[in-house]
Amino acid sequence: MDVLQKTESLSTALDWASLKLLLPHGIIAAVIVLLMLAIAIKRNHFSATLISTAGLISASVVASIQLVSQLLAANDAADRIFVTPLFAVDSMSVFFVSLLCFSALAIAISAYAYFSRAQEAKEEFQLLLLLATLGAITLASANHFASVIIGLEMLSMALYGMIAYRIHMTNGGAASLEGAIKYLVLSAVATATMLFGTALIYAESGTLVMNELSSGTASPILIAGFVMLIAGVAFKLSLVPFQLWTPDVYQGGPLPAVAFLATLGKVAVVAFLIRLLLISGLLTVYAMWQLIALVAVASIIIGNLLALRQTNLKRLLAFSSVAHMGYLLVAILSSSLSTDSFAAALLYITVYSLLSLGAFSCISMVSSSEAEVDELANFAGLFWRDPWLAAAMSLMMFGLAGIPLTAGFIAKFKVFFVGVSAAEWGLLIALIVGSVIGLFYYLRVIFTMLMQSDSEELLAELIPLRIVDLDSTGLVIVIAATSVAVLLLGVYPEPVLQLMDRVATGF
Amino acid sequence: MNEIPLEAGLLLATILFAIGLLGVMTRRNIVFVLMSLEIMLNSAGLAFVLAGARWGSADGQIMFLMILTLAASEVAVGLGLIIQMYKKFKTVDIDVLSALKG
Amino acid sequence: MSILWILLILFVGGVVAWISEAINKQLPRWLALSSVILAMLPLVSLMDGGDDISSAWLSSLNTAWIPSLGIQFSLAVDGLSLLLIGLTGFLGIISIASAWEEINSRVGFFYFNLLWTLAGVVGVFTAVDLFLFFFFWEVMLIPMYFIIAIWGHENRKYAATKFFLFTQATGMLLLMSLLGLAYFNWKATGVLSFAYEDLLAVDLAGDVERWLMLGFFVAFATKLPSVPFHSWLPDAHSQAPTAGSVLLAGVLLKTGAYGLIRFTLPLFPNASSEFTPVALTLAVISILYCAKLALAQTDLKRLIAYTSVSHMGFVLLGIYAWNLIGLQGAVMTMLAHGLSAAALFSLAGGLQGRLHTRDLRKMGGFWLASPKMAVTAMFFSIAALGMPGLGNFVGEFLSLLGVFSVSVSAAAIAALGMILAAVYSLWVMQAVFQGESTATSGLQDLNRREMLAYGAMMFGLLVMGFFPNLFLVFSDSAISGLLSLDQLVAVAKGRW
Amino acid sequence: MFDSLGLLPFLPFLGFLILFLSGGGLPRRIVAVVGAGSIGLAFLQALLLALPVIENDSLVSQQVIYSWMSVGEFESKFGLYLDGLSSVMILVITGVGFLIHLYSTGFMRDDPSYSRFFAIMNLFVSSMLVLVLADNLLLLYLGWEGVGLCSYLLIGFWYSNPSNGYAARKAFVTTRVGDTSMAIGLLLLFTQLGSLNIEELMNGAETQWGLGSGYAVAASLLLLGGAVGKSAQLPLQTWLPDAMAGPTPISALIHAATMVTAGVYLIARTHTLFELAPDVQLLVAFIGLATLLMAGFTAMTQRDIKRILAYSTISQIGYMFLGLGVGAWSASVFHLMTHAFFKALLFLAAGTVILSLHHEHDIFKMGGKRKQLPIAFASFMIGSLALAAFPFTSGYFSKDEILLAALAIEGPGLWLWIGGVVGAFFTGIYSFRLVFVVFFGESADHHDDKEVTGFTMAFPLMVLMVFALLGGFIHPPTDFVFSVEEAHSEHSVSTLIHAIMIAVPLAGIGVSYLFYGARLWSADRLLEYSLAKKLHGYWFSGWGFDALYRGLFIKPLLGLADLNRRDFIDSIVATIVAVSEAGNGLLVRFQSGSLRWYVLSVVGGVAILLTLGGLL
Repeated sequence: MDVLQKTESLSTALDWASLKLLLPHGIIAAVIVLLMLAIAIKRNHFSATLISTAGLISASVVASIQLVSQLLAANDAADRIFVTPLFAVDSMSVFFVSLLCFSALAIAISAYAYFSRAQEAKEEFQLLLLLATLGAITLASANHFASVIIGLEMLSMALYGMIAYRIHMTNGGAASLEGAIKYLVLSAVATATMLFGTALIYAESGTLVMNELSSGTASPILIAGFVMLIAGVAFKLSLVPFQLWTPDVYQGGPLPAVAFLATLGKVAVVAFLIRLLLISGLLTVYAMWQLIALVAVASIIIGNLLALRQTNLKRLLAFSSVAHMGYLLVAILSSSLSTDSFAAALLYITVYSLLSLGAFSCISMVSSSEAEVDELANFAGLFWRDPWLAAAMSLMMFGLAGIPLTAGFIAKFKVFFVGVSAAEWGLLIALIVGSVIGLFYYLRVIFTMLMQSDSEELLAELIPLRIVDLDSTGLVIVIAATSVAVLLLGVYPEPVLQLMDRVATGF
Repeated sequence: MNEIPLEAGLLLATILFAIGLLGVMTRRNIVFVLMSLEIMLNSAGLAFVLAGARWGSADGQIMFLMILTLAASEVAVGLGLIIQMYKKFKTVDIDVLSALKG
Repeated sequence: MSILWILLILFVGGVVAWISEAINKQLPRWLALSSVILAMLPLVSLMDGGDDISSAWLSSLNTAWIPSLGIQFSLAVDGLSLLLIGLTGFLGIISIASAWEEINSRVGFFYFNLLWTLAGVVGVFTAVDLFLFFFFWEVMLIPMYFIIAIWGHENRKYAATKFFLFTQATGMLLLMSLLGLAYFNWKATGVLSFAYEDLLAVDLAGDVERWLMLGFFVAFATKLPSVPFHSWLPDAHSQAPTAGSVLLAGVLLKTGAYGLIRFTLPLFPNASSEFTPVALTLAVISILYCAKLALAQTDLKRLIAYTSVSHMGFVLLGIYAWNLIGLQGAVMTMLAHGLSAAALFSLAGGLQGRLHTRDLRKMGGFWLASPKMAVTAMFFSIAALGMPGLGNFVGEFLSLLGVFSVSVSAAAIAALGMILAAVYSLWVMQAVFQGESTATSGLQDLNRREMLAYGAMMFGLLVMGFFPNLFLVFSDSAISGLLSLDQLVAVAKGRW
Repeated sequence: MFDSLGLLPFLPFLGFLILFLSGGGLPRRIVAVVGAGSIGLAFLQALLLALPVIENDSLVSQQVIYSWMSVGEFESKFGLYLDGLSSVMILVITGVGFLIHLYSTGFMRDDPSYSRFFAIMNLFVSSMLVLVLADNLLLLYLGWEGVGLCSYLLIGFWYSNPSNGYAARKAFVTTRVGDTSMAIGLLLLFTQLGSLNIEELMNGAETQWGLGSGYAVAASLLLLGGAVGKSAQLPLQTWLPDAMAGPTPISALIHAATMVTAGVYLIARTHTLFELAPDVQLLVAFIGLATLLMAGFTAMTQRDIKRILAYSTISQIGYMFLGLGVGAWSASVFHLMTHAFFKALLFLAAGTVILSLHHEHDIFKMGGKRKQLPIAFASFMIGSLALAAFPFTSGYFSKDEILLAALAIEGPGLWLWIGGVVGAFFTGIYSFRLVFVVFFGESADHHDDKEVTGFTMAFPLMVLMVFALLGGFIHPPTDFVFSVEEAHSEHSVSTLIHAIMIAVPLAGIGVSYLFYGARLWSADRLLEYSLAKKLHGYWFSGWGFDALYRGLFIKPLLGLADLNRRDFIDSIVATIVAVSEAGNGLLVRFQSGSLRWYVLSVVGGVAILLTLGGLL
């Protein structure tokens, strides 16, 4: 109970009212148990999915309601409730929880279509997904390093399983295994590094509670601790120089797992990072700022360059995620207008996960657990065979490239905006250079889909299109919903911008 | 009290961490890699215990317990994967896992 | 309101044209044609004074769009925009005409892209919120990218990507600059706004102004294009389908010039004024260097593309003359070049459609087989080389006249471009139409539809050449208004 | 209605429009009626307009049709202006023009592009009228370029032969060089004087610029550039001989009678400006002198009947320039007029010869044709006499005036005069060389070619013969325009001078007779001397200007074009792409797939960050 004693100044009472704030976590935890039982009783892919989606829907709805009430309650002053020292419930955590739940919901739905043709044990995927989601939302609302570790590891552990999920497939099983082992080993190294860093921080500052952290007196050990902690985070966000694992894991893992990794895996860590940086005031230490800026610039340039000639779509998206995390860091780094840059970062990560979800869903549309279609060449002429799918995919690519009419533009615009406001010209130049290189490969994807399919060699590589049947209805809905959201945000972003502003000021 | 200085303890932890790292980097047998990971995690645990001792708080020990659990589950999943790997590749040499690249 | 109608008709028309393909393959082109014509009708109401009496604009529209970023959906038309929208509409019709037979696959989608490009361009010409301007600026690229990438020629991937990358890369600089501008306005006034008229009032420190101006300039100079940002254009033009080339050369290039006139000069008067020698030098280099390059080309469309760059140099020249004559010359050159270049590209496209090559070395002696085409080509070549009596001359002469009082050497050297223009224009005529007729003598002459289109363009150039006042009167008030802005007057006083 | 100046250029333009829009669909007879008729009507109207001016040369009529372009303080009106000078010009243009059109109806009768021919001819006349009637320089420039365009189109009229196309382009581009200079002159004039109206300009120049002012020098030099180009004077003379590729009536109308004299007109029109810059004016004289001598030498060596005439045209315009240079404005215009008569006559006659001899151009393949081609022979005799300034023919009076005016100039006047007289000697030689070779001696071939003739072709020749003979008695009503006391009326000129000036051309004719008529002397024997041969070759090639320009401009330009065909700026872009791809290639190598390497990189990354964290 030492922990509690040290943080007595905070509202520590574990009463029902504050526990209610963790309702989304509770719902998902309960559903996990329920699902486990259900699977034990009778295996049924549909009902397993139904249970997990139902859980995720209710968690999302609850989180959204919480978000709305939080925003309505929080006018200007930060309104933060600590549920035990482990969790902080504030506008940001609620926002992230709802974002994570919605994303998980989308992935759960698309996973159903993906696994619908698999022969054996496909129900556990939903279980792992729920576990990982629980880890993610725990991480997003963590206020104590203990909960950070719990959240992070719950997320990672479940992801190992999800990535390795295709292990029994004759076609791609080895890749799945390779990806999982690589991720496991590297992730463990990163976790160890992070833990060691945390220990150093603890040794210097004497606290494990984030909102008590301060980097005011920067001793070498403290800085070393923070550097190691940030390195661990950078690994999870696959920032340069820790990006090497990303493409391999993306390529090896089954699509829903990769989509999860690319969205929730990033969003939750970003939530932690933002909380860490904003609370600890780490960015005011110029050395740290420079370090992170360096990482950001390197990620933008190197990530984009790596994707330049990539012909595997999943690897391409992996490299592009490296760059996008770099863009995100630009927003975080431009914190001279802190709420604004915070809002920009929130918007960016939201839009990024939206676009990633859309892109992976589009690939899922032509893939299944039996056969993944992820080579760019397979998409040749898609425009003429399945215009809607190709249009959705193009939309996502344009969005990732930051072209107007899509949400990607608004997000990038906002990043530019805070960058200009903070006069971070160097970062902006990197952002421009990176965007231009990025555009090149996104356009390549679009162009490939535009290719006229009348040449013989192309026809040979063509993939059979998935017929929109009962199994894939959910996936179609996900694609449609993300597309509409991307367009809507691109044309009329005002409500979302305001939401982000409110979340940011409420923090 | 005749305390061991914190710095010395941290140095030990760091050395352990480095040994673990070296193991992960150099061992080709994946079982040894997992063992090296254990060493790394434990070195972090040691550091936590030391730090907790500095502040006279139990937090460090709690964290150590958590790390133990974490390491255990990590190894559990890891071993599961190793079995699958052996089934597929008939080897536990980590270098066979380099099909995905570029 | 009428501006909104133009945009809406084009946007909706595009969608309708696309959908209509399912009903009938012929339908999209008719629908596209009628929407462009319909979209131009509101212009007529603007010609006599407009519907907005309260301001300097002929017509304007202003509603909140993204208030949290201070962004408004605000459109306005003055004489300059009016002329350029008119040009857009006219060339829109021409491009539909030139696509009539050339585009046979995915017809609906083609006309969708075409109309959306037009809509984007109209948006660019009318937006008076800088964010909105940037929005349209980018939006017009996407359909154009599709036009080149889908219906282009053999090397279309390279060309389309290059086109998109160039404009995007420099577009980012523009974005950065306009954000900087908004930021400094925000810092000074506490109001976040992207409105043109608010930003006009921003007082910038010298260095800041210089850098921001550069961002604007580079973006617009790329679109114009001017050396050294021109190299996307020959590829884009030569690979685009005819309608694409027509729109690119006729309309899209003009957005760059429009941007310079509407934004770069008034927003950054001091920096632009300092920049004048550089801009004039670039203009002169564009004129001569690209004329020289044109001489070396064997690809007909590439050649015309280089001549386009050369002619747009006169626009840049006129703009940086900083006086009414020069700017009016620039406007006139924009209009006239719009028609003449569009016609030349159209002809090149027509030749390619008939011969399946753009290689000059495989052409020759087509006069005998297709005299109408030859005479048409002769007309537009002559227009391009600056024959008095045709629009291009008026523009180029006024540009030179305007710039002469600023820089005698720039005007004098640029005038040498007129000699080179004669050299390449006539050389092309010789290579294609004169000389002994080659094996491909069965060249089909222009048909009635083509004659109508070319006839309209010839008529337009003649009217511009002989009655330039009909056009100049529209832009006169806009440009005089621009030049009488306080800050520009101050700068002008400083110059002389 | 017929007193409207605007109608004058409009009539031929209407003809052009009808012919152009009909697209060659009209029957030949109607084409001929429209083509020649419109010019005929224009001539009648020109007479109507010019007669009052001839009676009273101070009469000036003006008409502004509309404001062409106005931007701020710049305004150029579509305004026409008729005074003594332009009266002469319009009469020559429409008169000679009508005759040539009439001739062409016969000459071109077998050509498939009959309608196109007349369309462009009409357009030419229209442009030329605009040129001479324009009240401002910009409008003049419109006409100026218009005639250049028509000249281009007509030189390359037979487009299927690439060399014709080449000649046409050469003509256009070369004159364009001059035109550009002139355009810059316009810019200068407007910028300095605030107007392009010729009257205002001249007044402004007189009041604002002093004698010898730098602006006046620059402006007049720039205008001179235009004039030199259009009138084929040194150094831009090379295009005219090649321009003979066009149909012969074109050569007569455009490249002899009217367009090429536009430069003379321009200088005469802006003579105030040149008077303010005496150095430039003197330069005009020397250009004229050099050109007339150069062309005279060359004309003596040519074999092509049209090229001989072309060089003689260059030479005669040289005289006009000489006259302009010495301030004999009226004399120059007078010579312009007489030259129009006799040179048009010569060309048309040459056309008859060529047509009759099945497109034979080489004079040495003709011979003894005076019986076969009587009308051509008569025309050539009279034309050549006038050309050689045989006493009391038209050429005699005009050339006389110019030379006397030159003599009256202090300083270099004597030299100019001597040069002019030498030139006249050569004129005598080359003009009669042509006559003797073609019409006398033995027939080189034994064909019995009939003269192609007919009313339409013979009538213009007759009329022109009359004018070539008697045109010298017409006094152009230009005294008021130039407001000068005519210099030649002074009595100080001695009879010796007169005698020389009469004798020299006769001597030239005599020499020519000895060589080619009586064949007492032989040019071939002269050519056995190496020096003479070299000179001959040199002269024959027009003093090597073509080769010079080829080496000086065309080759470097082509070389330059070749040098950077692919645009090195584009290769910068390509370099950026290549660098990015190389970067990609390098970076991708790190993605080796080896887990141990990945761990190493994580460790390395942490180490780098720690080090950097420590350093920063």
